[in-house]
Amino acid sequence: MSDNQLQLIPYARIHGEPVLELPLDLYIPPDALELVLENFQGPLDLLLYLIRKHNLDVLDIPMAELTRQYMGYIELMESNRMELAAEYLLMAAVLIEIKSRMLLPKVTKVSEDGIEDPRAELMRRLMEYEQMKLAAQALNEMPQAERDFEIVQVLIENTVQERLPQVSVDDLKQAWLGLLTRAKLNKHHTIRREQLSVREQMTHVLRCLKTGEYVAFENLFDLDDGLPKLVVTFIAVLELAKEFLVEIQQTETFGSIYVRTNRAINDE
Amino acid sequence: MSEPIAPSTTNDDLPAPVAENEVCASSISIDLFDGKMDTRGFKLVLEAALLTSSEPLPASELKKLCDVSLDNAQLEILLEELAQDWQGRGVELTRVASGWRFRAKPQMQIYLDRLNPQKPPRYSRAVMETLAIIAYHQPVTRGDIEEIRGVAVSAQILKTLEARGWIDVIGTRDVPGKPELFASTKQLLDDLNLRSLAELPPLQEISALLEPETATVN
Amino acid sequence: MSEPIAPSTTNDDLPAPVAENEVCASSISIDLFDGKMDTRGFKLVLEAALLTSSEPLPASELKKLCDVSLDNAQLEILLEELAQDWQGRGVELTRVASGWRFRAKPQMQIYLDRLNPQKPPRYSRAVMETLAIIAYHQPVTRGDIEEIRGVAVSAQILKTLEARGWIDVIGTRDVPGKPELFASTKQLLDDLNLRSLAELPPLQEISALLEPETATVN
Repeated sequence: MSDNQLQLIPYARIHGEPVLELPLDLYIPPDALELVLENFQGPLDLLLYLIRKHNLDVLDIPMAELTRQYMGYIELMESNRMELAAEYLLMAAVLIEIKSRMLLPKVTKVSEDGIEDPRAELMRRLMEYEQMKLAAQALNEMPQAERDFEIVQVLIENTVQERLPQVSVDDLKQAWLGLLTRAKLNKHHTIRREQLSVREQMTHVLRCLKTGEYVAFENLFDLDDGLPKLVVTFIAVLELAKEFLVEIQQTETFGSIYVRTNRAINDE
Repeated sequence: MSEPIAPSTTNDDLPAPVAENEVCASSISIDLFDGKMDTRGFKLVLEAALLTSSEPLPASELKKLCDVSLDNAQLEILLEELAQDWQGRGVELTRVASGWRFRAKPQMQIYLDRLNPQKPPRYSRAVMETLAIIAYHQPVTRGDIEEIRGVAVSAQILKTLEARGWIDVIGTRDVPGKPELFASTKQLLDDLNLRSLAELPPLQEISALLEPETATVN
Repeated sequence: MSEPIAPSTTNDDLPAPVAENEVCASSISIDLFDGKMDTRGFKLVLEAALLTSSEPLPASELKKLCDVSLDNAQLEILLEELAQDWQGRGVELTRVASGWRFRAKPQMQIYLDRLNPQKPPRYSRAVMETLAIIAYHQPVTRGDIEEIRGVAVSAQILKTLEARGWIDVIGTRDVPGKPELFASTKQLLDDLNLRSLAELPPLQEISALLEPETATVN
């Protein structure tokens, strides 16, 4: 053994020969023992590996050496991986227990299943683990959605027929009712009965003036509307003027009257 | 019947195959496909890519699917053919601004809606109250609405109603900040099946609805 | 070689083209379709619904697409036919745990990957072993998993699988601490393109790790 190798802790001993080098598929630089252990899914995995790849007989492991190895692992791992260390420690203890029980004189305890082999429980666990390990590999090899195949999804353009909320007059009524209830509860604001037709005509007039251009006063009126409407329109124009929403101009007496929105004035 | 039917099995009940419904060998000869993939094979790949993509695929992307280099004209011919192959189906290959995509035909909508029935959406109370204030009180500024409702009116509410075509801006009030004046539109009257705003339920009538309950309180 | 290649050209990479690439009128006669929609029309609707759905569609949902009432056997025949119609395409209709859905064939992936180079990550051995134990031994507690694996199972592993929708908690075991019981989900089967847990790869027989006779004491 070279000095370099002496620094290594053997992974296991097979028939007295230390296993220092891991096979190629697991080779990790000698100073990275922790990484090697992280490549194993725990003591069962490591044990399984040694048994399957190196035909390691659990019984042939020299107990003193085994103990020394595991203590070495633990020293290395204690610093940062206490949980993992505990698991390896437990496994070492199990192995030592098995070995010691087998060294004891045979008592030939006959249970219902026959002669009890102290290794049976460990073997059962190892086999169960190995089965799941292989199952996991098989699962991983199955084609997985997104990773190995794509799901078809063709667009449905919901905009084709976008559903809009339907509103009825009754809904509007309910909305007002809600407002009124609140208004009654806090009387800060009183809701006046509006002269609806005047308000409507105010909107109408503002629409006519939307361009911002002067519009002849008479053009705001449609003579076919009948007298009541004409009056309402006239009141609407006065109301708009009162609220400084429109400006009414007459450059000369009995000349044409022009109306335009205040916005147009402000934009100038 | 339950056994999988071999592709070669002919079936007397089947009508003569309709040519337009399958992915056909192309009418153009692209002899670029030297053994690796023939034109028909490439069309199958194109089809699979377009069916699985959530986004429209531009020509530059689709060209990556081919083992040999295609020019835009060749690709276009194949895509047009593929679109042809899908004629008469419930799904169609369409060209949009950012590329090509499959989509369900609008006629399928009534069936597809059965799978995800949406309940008719409703406007929130805030939207309805805002609409009511604008309808009864027009022209009003956002500030007016807020004063009546007693809470802030989000821009989203006004945008919703504007997008619906029910309100619009008809001017600004000549006060600092020049707030916009909102009014209701003809569209609203049409949608409510009214001839004029005068046909809206009179406010007094609405108030009357409230009296019996609040009378005892006051 | 320069001529358009007939569909008979076989290609190892691609499914062999077959004639039945269209949606055919059905071989079964459902004379329930009284004028409104014929069998072929219904198959087009089925196809459009399956192509547009992001989730597999169960029979109960698919039946809603028909204007007349269908029984499961009739629906199944139509779906099997539809699957047949798609043979030889890059996309196939498959049946999974939660219903029917279209997917691109895995052979298409080498092409589709060109458009979408970033793939979901492969799960670590720890995650896959945990998943295998849950899938094959369900319902299991975290303790059960740790017992089999011989190491602690981090919460992160279980969270990863839950976030993927592959496992969920289906209850607690009635022992002190009431540990949660994990089981696999339909989503896992869907994502593996399986109909039931019985279709998971069978567990391998594990060869004995030591011969009983050699159990001699040294």
